[in-house]
Amino acid sequence: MAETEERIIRYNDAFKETLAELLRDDPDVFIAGEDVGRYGGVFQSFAGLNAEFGDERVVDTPIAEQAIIGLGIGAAAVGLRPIVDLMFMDFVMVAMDQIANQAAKMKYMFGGKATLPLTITTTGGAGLGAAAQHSQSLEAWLVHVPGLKVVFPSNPYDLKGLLVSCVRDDNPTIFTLHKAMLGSQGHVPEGLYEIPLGEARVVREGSDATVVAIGRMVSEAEKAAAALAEEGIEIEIIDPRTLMPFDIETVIKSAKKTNRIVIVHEAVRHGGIGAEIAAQIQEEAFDYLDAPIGRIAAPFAPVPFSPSLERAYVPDAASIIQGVKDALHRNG
Amino acid sequence: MAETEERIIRYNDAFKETLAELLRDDPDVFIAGEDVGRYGGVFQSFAGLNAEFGDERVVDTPIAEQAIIGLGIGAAAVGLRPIVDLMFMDFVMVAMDQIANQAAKMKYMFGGKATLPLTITTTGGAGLGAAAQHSQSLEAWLVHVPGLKVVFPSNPYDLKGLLVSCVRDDNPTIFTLHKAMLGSQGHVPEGLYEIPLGEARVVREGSDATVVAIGRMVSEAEKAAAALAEEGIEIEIIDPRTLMPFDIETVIKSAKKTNRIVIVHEAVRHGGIGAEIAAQIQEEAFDYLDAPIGRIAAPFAPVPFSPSLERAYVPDAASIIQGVKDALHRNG
Amino acid sequence: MPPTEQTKISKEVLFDLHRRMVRIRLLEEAAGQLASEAKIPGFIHLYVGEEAVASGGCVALKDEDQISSTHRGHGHLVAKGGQFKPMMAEFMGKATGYCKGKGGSMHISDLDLGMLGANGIVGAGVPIAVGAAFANKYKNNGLVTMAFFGDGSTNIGAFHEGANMACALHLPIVFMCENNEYAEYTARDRVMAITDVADRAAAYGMPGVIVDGMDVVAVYEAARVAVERARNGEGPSMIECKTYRFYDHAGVSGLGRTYRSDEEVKEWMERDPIKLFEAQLAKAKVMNEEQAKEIHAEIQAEIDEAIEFAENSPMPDPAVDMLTDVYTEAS
Amino acid sequence: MPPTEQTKISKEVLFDLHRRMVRIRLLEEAAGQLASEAKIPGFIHLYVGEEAVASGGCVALKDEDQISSTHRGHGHLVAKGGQFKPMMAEFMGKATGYCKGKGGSMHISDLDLGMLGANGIVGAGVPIAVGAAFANKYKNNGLVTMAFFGDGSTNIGAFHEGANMACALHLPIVFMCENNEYAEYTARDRVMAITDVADRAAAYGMPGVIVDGMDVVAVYEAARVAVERARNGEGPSMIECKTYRFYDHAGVSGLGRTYRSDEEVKEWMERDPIKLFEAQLAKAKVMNEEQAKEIHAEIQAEIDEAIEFAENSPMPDPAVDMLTDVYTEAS
Ligand SMILES: Cc1ncc(C[n+]2csc(CCOP(=O)(O)OP(=O)(O)O)c2C)c(N)n1
Ligand SMILES: Cc1ncc(C[n+]2csc(CCOP(=O)(O)OP(=O)(O)O)c2C)c(N)n1
Ligand SMILES: [Mg+2]
Ligand SMILES: [Mg+2]
Repeated sequence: MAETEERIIRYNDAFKETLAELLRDDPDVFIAGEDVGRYGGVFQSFAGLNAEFGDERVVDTPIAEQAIIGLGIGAAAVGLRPIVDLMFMDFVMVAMDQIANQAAKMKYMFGGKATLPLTITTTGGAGLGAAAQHSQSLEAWLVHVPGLKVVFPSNPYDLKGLLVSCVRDDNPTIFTLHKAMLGSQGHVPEGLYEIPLGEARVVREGSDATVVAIGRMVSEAEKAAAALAEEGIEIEIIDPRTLMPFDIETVIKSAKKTNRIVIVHEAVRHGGIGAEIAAQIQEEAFDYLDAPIGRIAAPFAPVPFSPSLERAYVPDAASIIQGVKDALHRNG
Repeated sequence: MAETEERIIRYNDAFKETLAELLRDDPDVFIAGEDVGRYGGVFQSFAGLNAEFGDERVVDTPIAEQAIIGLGIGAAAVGLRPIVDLMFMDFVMVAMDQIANQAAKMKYMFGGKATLPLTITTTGGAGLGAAAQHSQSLEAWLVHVPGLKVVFPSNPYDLKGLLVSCVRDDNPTIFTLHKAMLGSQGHVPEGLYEIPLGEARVVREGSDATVVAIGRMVSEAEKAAAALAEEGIEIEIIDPRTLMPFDIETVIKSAKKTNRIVIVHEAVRHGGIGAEIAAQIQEEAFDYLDAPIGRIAAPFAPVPFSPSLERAYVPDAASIIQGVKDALHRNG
Repeated sequence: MPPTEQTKISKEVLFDLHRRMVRIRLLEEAAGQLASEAKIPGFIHLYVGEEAVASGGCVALKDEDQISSTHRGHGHLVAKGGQFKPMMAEFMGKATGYCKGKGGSMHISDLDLGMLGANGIVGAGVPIAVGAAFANKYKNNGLVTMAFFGDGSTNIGAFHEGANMACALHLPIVFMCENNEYAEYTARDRVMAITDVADRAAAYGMPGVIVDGMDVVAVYEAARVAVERARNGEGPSMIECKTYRFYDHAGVSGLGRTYRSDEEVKEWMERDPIKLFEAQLAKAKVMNEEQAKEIHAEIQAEIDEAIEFAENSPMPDPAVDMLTDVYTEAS
Repeated sequence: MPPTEQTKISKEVLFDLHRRMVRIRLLEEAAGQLASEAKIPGFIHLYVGEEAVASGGCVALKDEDQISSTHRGHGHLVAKGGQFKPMMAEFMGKATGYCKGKGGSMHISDLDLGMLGANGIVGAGVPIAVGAAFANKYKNNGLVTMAFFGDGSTNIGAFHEGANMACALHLPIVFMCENNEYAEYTARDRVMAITDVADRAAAYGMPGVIVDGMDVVAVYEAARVAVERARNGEGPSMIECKTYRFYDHAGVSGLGRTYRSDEEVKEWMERDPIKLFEAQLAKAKVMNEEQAKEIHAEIQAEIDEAIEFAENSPMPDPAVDMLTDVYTEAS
């Protein structure tokens, strides 16, 4: 990317702009979901699209997540390129069968004949006081399902490039916005560009430890890095960007360099995606590890409502710093 | 257990007998699910119960898994001790919201006031040619949900003791039968007894490597152990029995003894429960490991229908032997 | 409220209906105010305008009966006997709240009052209500469950499964639809091809009636019939209450929105269920303006006290409270 | 098939209806036989007895139209033009099957024929059919989608959500219910409090009709009306076909079961849709017994060939085929 001028826009606006450009670009693309049409989405992430593209292409649906995903599957199976929205990631639960038993498996079950260029958009993560059923990060479930691709952008630039790749991909993809990042800003070029699914980004180079950070945790890791740098500790930060396919090579390369790894994500630690990443690292870089792979993530409880609890529940720069220090203070 | 006489019965019959004894024991216990009543269940796992206890206590329901779980939640919340059945574990997907957003979180969301003595029974696993939507093992999803307990018995004796503990537990539990084990046999005492949830069983002692095996994989591990023993390799086999709470102490103790670990389960490896177990082992026993923790599990594909593919898909004694050898041939 | 019917209802019940409505209204106005001052975190879905539904429904119930609720649950809890202090404290995320601050507005509950929980998932309360109704039938305890749900929720699977199961098992339950013509920011007629949710009752084999949801006596009368039916072992019924929310889907803005016209909002506000009922009560000489005012003032005082209580209450302590209440420990 | 109506139907269509039914019947009998010899692994849900529904429905469609199916999907695929060889091979898990052996009976499909897949999850095909119907409307291509589903499936959420969404979005779709009075081993009247599934249509705002599902012409006529409606942009409709499966839920046992009486089975078998239709055709002098026999023989020969083809086909090779078809690779 050799942009000369920085064009700074909000994460949420990058989403909306990308959708508009995709709708303009390809007549087979349409959007459907609850309140995404005339109202523009509960977070206004779809604002203006219905006005520009009409009720036919930016479609309000009933509250019926199974049918919303099914709408996408059926339409994709016969040649369209649907984008269907689940307002909150927590609602994958009401649509799990359509996502994981139908969309994900159709191609395999049909011996390869089905092609499902389906993109599911949703919003994950905590931080808005939205409590146990509107704050979850459920990517660990999704990466356990062969047939799905899972994407979680950490900044507006990646958001655009990854969303374009999702919509153009011929497989079911799940694209998660972080609802506490909607207002965050960053450089985003105009026009469509792709970031390949399955390529991690090295956010920051460092030699003392590697932090693999997912979604909103990338910015927390950056804060941690700045603070640690003042103490002379240089961490490398890797943002996988795509959780399936997962760019394990980039992580392994870093692990072989720094020898100490901390993985940070917002989901509950137990059974979270950090477990899979850790398991793979120790498989591939066993001899290079000087300390156990650390996992910084949510405790084993539903997301609490109270701000005092929620703040402590979600990992942040402080908990990442602690995790890095734990890894460093361990003898190899 | 100081039984003098062996009473050998089938796994499926142990299930049925335990249910009958529980129904006799506690008038608050009832069973509901599809075909569980008059017909006795698609696998005849509930045969005779409706005749003995009536339509009121062994209840046929519509095909409505969300409502089946909801029936259990509501009834449990007001004081009953429901056992509700999801015919196939794959159907957790249609009921995931009721399981993971409602049952699991109710107590926490309500500040502790709710008590949900709810048992969900189901059948998991492959091996019957039942293809992609009737063969899955989805325990990795369930152990990622705070509030649930997850149980997977590997033999008739444990089945009974664990089922009794589930039904008497004051939390939502998910109890999975393996459908390819229904005809397997073992010693089962008459009468109710409990096996505490969260206590692993050391199936076999050994010093060369530890195999943590789940569900039906326990018997495959035993076959592998016999074959390996002929080559002079003695493996220790641990059957966690309960996947949440997970008895990590027993595993760690064994890891510190054998220094080489292989985890085997039927679910897809990527994001499977083996990842969590591996991540915890390397956290707790980092300095004791002489080889990467191995994971033997299903490849990253839906469960295929064809016998030739399904056979290769599901781990077995041969793949466990290979996994153990890989661990052993690695220099520490 | 034609005079003939009115005479059948005792003054006590009329006062009860009125009091529950006013309790909801004043609590909601206060909560809305606090939310707009950011003293209440998270999302808040106000019940203002729909008070007749929860009140009419719950007055028809016994205290031991159960209700299930929705994301818009404050009104249901108040109508079922919820106390202001732990409610207000819960809204603010305080340790003294009904849920110790862990649930908040969207999960407010009091199982001791038979309130099975507000619910963040549309439709999810319905199967749970069915479960409670099953238990009542199982125990043969004569209790009835009332499931409250919105028009929009009748488009989701959980509602359908619950309604059908309740009818198949012939359970003592009343399905109470709050048809406020919108699901969030989308009008009913854009997401369902029927006008009356009550038309769905026949699909399950239960009676369905439509009542003016701004007329608390009409709601109460219909609920009484349905509750009696359920209590007598005659099975489920559905009541559709035509109602309206005066504020936005969430928060307190009401007018000046794009998804519904100000004229429409104002027309419905003309039919404010509390004003309507107070006028009727005055006309029938059951309660005069003065008396009504006193009741409002008395309740307002209780709310002010509750706010003070909540504001002075401590937040939960992460070190102590984070990991409790996930599981019930063996006793 | 009253003569007046019959005259409206061309001989070609009558032959087509007959041929599709016989193709289903003979394939199913063969499949059942092979399954009981363990030459077909896994579960097998036979369509025998219900041939009039798939045939009547699909003859009313164009080749380019789509259908969705169920766990009992062979009949639908055959009726939509499915070929015996890749079907039989798929049943046996062979590499030459429609799904390369990866799907089997429960997931048999051919998207090229507009057959959106048999489905192992009850009700799950309905939302997918709605998606195809949406695409047809979106592309304005004049195509229609027909969703087949059982009585039992109308109790699950996915059915409800799909039906409502189709009506809300006014899609070109026909909901084709196979009411065979049982869901697995449980009778309809124990799991729903209504007798006619068609009564559910009104809950979504679409017309619902009931037809004799053993009368292929009645099914065809009703389907034609509904398909035309859909094609003309008049929206969804529902047809309930009263039918019966002659064999067990799965496998081939039919009589001697506890969940339904032999008398009941035999009564329905008296109304075998193929026998009924052949008698009508003979009476109307459209096709005599001889001709019918020839058609059976010709189809049987094709099936025998398919069995041979399937038996001689290779199994998929795990080393090669296990991990293909999970994702579509970028081209
Ligand atoms: C399964 C699910 N889908 C979507 C939402 C988001 N949502 C919350 S309230 C609501 C509208 C509900 O409409 P209705 O049932 O009519 O209740 P009302 O808000 O009008 O009282 C929606 C879509 C949700 N909470 N759960
Ligand atoms: C979600 C789900 N629940 C349960 C089942 C098990 N099951 C398979 S077929 C069937 C009965 C379906 O009945 P119906 O829809 O009437 O179709 P029929 O078998 O009578 O053709 C059931 C319960 C399933 N496959 N999927
Ligand atoms: Mg509404
Ligand atoms: Mg049926």
